[in-house]
Amino acid sequence: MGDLLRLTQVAKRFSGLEVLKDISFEVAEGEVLGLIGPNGAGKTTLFNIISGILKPNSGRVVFASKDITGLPTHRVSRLGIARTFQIPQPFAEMTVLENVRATLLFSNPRPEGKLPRDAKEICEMVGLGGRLEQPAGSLSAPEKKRLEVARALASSPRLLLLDEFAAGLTLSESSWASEMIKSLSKDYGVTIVWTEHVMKILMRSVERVLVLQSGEVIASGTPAEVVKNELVLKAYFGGKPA
Amino acid sequence: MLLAELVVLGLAYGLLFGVLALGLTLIWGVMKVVNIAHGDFVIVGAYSSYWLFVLAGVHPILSILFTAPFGFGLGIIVYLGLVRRVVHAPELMSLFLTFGISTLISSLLLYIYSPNQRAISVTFPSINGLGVVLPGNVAIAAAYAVVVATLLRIFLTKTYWGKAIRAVTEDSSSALLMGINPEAVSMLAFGIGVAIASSVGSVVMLLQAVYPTGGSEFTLLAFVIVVLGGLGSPFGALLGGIVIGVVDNVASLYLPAAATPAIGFIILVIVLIVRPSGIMGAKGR
Amino acid sequence: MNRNTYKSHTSNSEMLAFGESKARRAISRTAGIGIVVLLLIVALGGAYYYTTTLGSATTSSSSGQTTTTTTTTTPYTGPTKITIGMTMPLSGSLASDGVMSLDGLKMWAASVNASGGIYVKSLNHRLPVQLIYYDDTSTASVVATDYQQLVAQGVNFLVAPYSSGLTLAAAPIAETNHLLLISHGGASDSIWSKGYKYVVGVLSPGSQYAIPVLQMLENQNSSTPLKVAFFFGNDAFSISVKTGALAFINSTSGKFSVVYNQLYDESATSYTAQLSQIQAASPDVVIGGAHFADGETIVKNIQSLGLHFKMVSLLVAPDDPHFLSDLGSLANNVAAPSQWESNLDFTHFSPYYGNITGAQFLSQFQSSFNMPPNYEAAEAYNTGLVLQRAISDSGSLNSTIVRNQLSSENIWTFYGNFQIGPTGIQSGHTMVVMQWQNGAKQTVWPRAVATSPFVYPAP
Amino acid sequence: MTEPLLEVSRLAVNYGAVPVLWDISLTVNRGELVVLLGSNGAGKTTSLRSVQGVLKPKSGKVAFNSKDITALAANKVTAIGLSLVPEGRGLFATMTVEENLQLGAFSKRARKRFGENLSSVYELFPILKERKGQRAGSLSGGEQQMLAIGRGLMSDPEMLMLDEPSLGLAPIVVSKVFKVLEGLKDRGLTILLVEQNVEVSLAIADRGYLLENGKIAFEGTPDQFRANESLREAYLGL
Amino acid sequence: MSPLKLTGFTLTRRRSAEMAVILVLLALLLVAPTFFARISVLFFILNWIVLAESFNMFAGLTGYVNFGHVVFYGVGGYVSALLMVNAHASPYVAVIAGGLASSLLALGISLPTTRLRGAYFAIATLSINEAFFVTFDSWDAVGSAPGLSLPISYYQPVVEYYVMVVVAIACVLSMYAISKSKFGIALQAIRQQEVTANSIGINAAYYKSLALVFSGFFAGLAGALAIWQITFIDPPSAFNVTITVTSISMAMLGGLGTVIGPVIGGALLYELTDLLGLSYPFIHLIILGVIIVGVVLVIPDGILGASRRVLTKVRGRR
Repeated sequence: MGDLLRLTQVAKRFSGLEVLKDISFEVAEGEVLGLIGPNGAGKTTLFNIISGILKPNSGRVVFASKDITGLPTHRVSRLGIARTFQIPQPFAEMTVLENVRATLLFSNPRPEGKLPRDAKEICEMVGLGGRLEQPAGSLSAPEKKRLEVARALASSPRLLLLDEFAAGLTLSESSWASEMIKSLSKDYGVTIVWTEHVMKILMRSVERVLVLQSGEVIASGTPAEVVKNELVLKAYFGGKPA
Repeated sequence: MLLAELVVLGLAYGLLFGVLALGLTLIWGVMKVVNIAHGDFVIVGAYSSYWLFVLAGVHPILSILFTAPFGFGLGIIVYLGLVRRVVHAPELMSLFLTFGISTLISSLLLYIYSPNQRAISVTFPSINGLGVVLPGNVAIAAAYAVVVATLLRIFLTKTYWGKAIRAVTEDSSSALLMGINPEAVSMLAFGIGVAIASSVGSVVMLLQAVYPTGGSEFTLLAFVIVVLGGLGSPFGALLGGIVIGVVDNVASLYLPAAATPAIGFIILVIVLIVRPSGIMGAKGR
Repeated sequence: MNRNTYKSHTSNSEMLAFGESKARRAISRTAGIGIVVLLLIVALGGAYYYTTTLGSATTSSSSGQTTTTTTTTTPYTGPTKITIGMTMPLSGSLASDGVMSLDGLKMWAASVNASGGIYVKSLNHRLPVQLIYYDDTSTASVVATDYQQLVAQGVNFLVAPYSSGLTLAAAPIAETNHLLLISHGGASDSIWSKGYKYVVGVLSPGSQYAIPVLQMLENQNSSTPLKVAFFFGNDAFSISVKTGALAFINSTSGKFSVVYNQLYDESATSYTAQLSQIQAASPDVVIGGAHFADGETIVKNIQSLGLHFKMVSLLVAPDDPHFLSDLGSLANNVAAPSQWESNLDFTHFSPYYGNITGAQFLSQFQSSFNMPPNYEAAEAYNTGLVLQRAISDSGSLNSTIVRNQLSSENIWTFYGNFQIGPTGIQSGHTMVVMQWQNGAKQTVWPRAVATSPFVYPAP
Repeated sequence: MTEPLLEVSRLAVNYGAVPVLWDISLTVNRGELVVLLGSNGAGKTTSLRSVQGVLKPKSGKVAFNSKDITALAANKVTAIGLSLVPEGRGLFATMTVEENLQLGAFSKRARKRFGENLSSVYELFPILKERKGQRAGSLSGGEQQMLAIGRGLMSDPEMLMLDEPSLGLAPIVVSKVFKVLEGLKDRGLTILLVEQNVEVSLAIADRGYLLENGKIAFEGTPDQFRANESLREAYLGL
Repeated sequence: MSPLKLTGFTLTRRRSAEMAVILVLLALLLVAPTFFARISVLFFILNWIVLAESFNMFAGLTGYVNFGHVVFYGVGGYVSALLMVNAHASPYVAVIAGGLASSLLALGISLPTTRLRGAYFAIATLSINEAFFVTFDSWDAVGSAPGLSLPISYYQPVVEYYVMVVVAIACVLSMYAISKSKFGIALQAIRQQEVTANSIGINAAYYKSLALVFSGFFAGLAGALAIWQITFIDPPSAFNVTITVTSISMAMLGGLGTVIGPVIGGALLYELTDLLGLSYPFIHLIILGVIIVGVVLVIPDGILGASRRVLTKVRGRR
């Protein structure tokens, strides 16, 4: 399996402040990559750059051998990159079904895709079968998270970016989420990049973790390797007062 | 020489325009309400001054001592009775409400005072210097503007409540943590905004005739200036006023007189496109 | 799972299904209410229409003002009053002119009704007049609907709204319904160049306004060509005045030279910039203006800039009595072309119609409305007089007959001469020039009616 | 001296329909420095903001000085002596350092002791006195944090809550800030500190709470924390 | 299965009732000139409905407040008037040309402005309108301040009325079609969450422009038709901000973003102003001001929203 996503020396500054400094990494087709790091490490900015919401100041983003750097969001989406938002942002006045159908309507189905193309089926897949006609704005938080996934799946992604997926979920909700994510990658061949603060879930579900701190990749490896890394421990627990 | 004269004139008018816009920008900054009735409060002030002059012989400049506090009280009443209820509603709601208030004020004035234009005959000797002539009334208006801008600056930088207004404008959630009651600040800002509008009305009486429905012209002017300067920025409002004042006057040298008002709007559209948040506005959208 | 099923799914059925729950919400609940409301409106409108057309004789529920009750005599089945419909700009930018005009007409109606009405020969009856007026908010589309309302109410005659633009909006309705439309405040010449048959003016058209001023200047002995600055407002009326003035200047070879010629924005807060430019062109006289507020501002600006011209003549503003009260001594020596002045006396002309002189008009208006009239009020009053005369002379309430009658009228009233050209444009009435002198309004031209000599050049 | 100054019992908070805090109970005694630990998104900031009254809790109770302040507006909470130094500092960037400090003393109670407090803040942070006429936005990150703390102190609080004071600061600056906090504690100020930097904050804290996913997962002294795996699990999952 | 069937049944029954009412209403509109003399009232009700609906077509669907809506009305009016006055064009051609010109203008305006948000977008569009006003006011080729007036031969109130009926129906149907189509779904998505909309593959900039083009087209038609009816156009009547604000008021009164809302709001507010103006020529504006303030304070979600609220309350009680 080749690389589906490759970032080369991506850098981003906001009014002089360097949020990302020369980030480079690859994601292999079918992989589930965990992206962790303390607050302000630049994870959401990175997602925004991959999904086209922000343009990097320098560097390249290559997806499926196509340079997508600076491409507008809607085109990135149609190429097969879907994302969920940290704070769920559904179309609040539409029902659950309408949210998913709207996405299906504008998505670009891939011939080799294994994901269902039927709105109800997708909703059932994420466990929203009983909420089809409910306005999205009135869903509970975990349900909104599920809807985020449903909407992302409806756009038939090859790559799924999950932003803080488990935050705000109960433990049982979270374990559902990790099962779901595993199945997406195994059964449907979706490649996933996943940022998370609820480490218990992430670390037990991914094969590889990338640790970001202050806009730099400080470590990369299996979860077990990473938690022993000195730099990572320092990033998370800080040092003793000098 | 003519050019120099026009620039001076534009500066003087621009200062007054800027102060007019200050009231609007203050209100926007604190509560994110675009007050479409702003110009109508100018007319209320102008009529107050007119009647004070006609009935009691009070000089329009002196009548500011009445119109400003009167406007302040009126603003607080309007805020408490109406505007308060749309502060947290979508933008369109407050636009619509203040439009309703504007209709109400102008039509009440129309009903009470008849549609006739009113003017006062008070003139100050014009000022000559360096070959430039500045009409006395315009100079007085500019002096008024400088005084108000200075007073406002002192208020905003030296007093607790003035700083509170700036604090809420800059970061209302932080201001809350300082123990500042945003509701009280909104009321104060609305009161001051209307007080400024209404005292500008007194000065306008020195410069031109007014009529009950003439408020929308002032609102529009203040709008353009405020956006040009950047919504919520008092200094930007003054700068925007001066830009519009000077451009308006100087453009008449090179353009058919009737076409000069277009310049302000065209500049505004260009500024918005190049720099969406105005000259002095914060960066970003 | 079959891959092919995914591909063919997007399509219309999906879209319609998407819309369905929306549709249910949008249509079923709301359309019901919508339709009920719409029906209600149609019903209301219909009901209103019927009450106003059928019931207009019995009620004054509309704004229509019944000024007098009818004298009841033997069985008489004809109309009980002469209805005259109009809109006036009672709000909006033209409101002050509209109110002034309406007051003039109200005063005329009151005086007619006090004298028992107008005798209509074809009915062998004296009928009182009733004015039906609406506020057109200075808006042309309101004029269009309200004149249809007036037509539907079956009014006998129409009076035009104040201003040329609004008159132009009312004209096609009058024309297609064959109702006489008398214009008292629409001075633009273009009103009479459209081929309307039913539109008649009582006032001198715009093109005539500046001519007496120029004639008067021509008469002041000046060896060199007189340098004139034209500084008019940017509106239909002022532009037609300027066009007429330029045409006149071109016809008088070499007497005038136009050194400045610009229109100004009437909503501007000051004209100091342009006035400085005018000064730079060093004209002898400034001729211009448009309406009231801008006119006052110009005079104030001239004073505050310390400029001096041999004469300043403005439209409209100086003629308004407020001009003096607002400006005090600044008003002195400012001149204006005027349709009418209260100190003009035409009683020695014949046939003189209407038992009122200019001075009487002034005092009666003053006591009725507690303010002095301007010429707009006089024009409006005169509109009533002219209509009254044509009804009496033709003995008919038929607009076509009355219109034809107007063609042959050549009368004098307190407002001056009335005589129209074939298009309905006023050709008999002439403008005068007024000037403020020591706090008093004086007529200075033509010499025949002048109350005081022209002060020129201004000191 | 174990007189409770702040008592939070069974606090639950939603963002719209989203529950963020489930059931938080914690106590801060007078004179104590308590640290609230937890990974990002665990609900630390939300806890502070609900205690302060910026957010309205769904249920539960907050008592300060034995007075129920659950329904009190945030500005009034500040006025009675509980002050929050927000995450990201929340400075008024276009205003001067001194103006920021003045605004800190906005409440009537604080205004009375303005001069006194100002000189003690300047004494605590001499750099602020040097920069008093400068715009707050032009200060360095560390100076900004000191200004934020100084501004919090200007309200003459009995208790100060700080949200992530080490955020975005270089390690050397972090240790400076924490020295200041230690000093404040020594002067008798009660402090509730929210911090990601575990090591540094445990070093100065009397007690700590670990927040995980909207719930209190562990409570104890710094030593108890160090002896326990719960922290590592909460932060790194393994 | 049976409850599904049942709802299906009631739905169709209700729908057919609605269809019947709509047909009756249409029939009434079509025969109105034979019994209703104030046909221009109906004309202007429909004209305002088109203005309010076309405002709604962009602002109601995308959530962007276009404070320069009347510029489309004005330009549509001017283009058609110029064609009729100078080229003696057929009024039908002139009206369509007016609509097309305005949609072209809408395209031009949308490109730089749709990236502005909130009050900035509102004020930018307002300024564009003012710039047009002032330019037309001093531009001799378009008649400048005196304006243009159509030859009397163009004045055919009944014909104009029927064209207006057709345009109004087309406008409301277009709004219906748009809001039910992929296009409408895109716009709704943009209004509710523009970032999410982009991230599911919706080209927000394109759809916003397209919506403004449609909005401009119908407002242009309305302007052209109004000029045909009034026979006179000048800058203050063509680019009057009050027209924008009135359109907004109408759409808000009925219910922004809905298909029927602007129809109800337009008809109601116009007729209200008309009747008030006729009955109380000196205080109708005061009443109007009170009504506007009242609407904001009492039914901020418009008649449709308010009645929906009342209905659910009533149903909830049962």
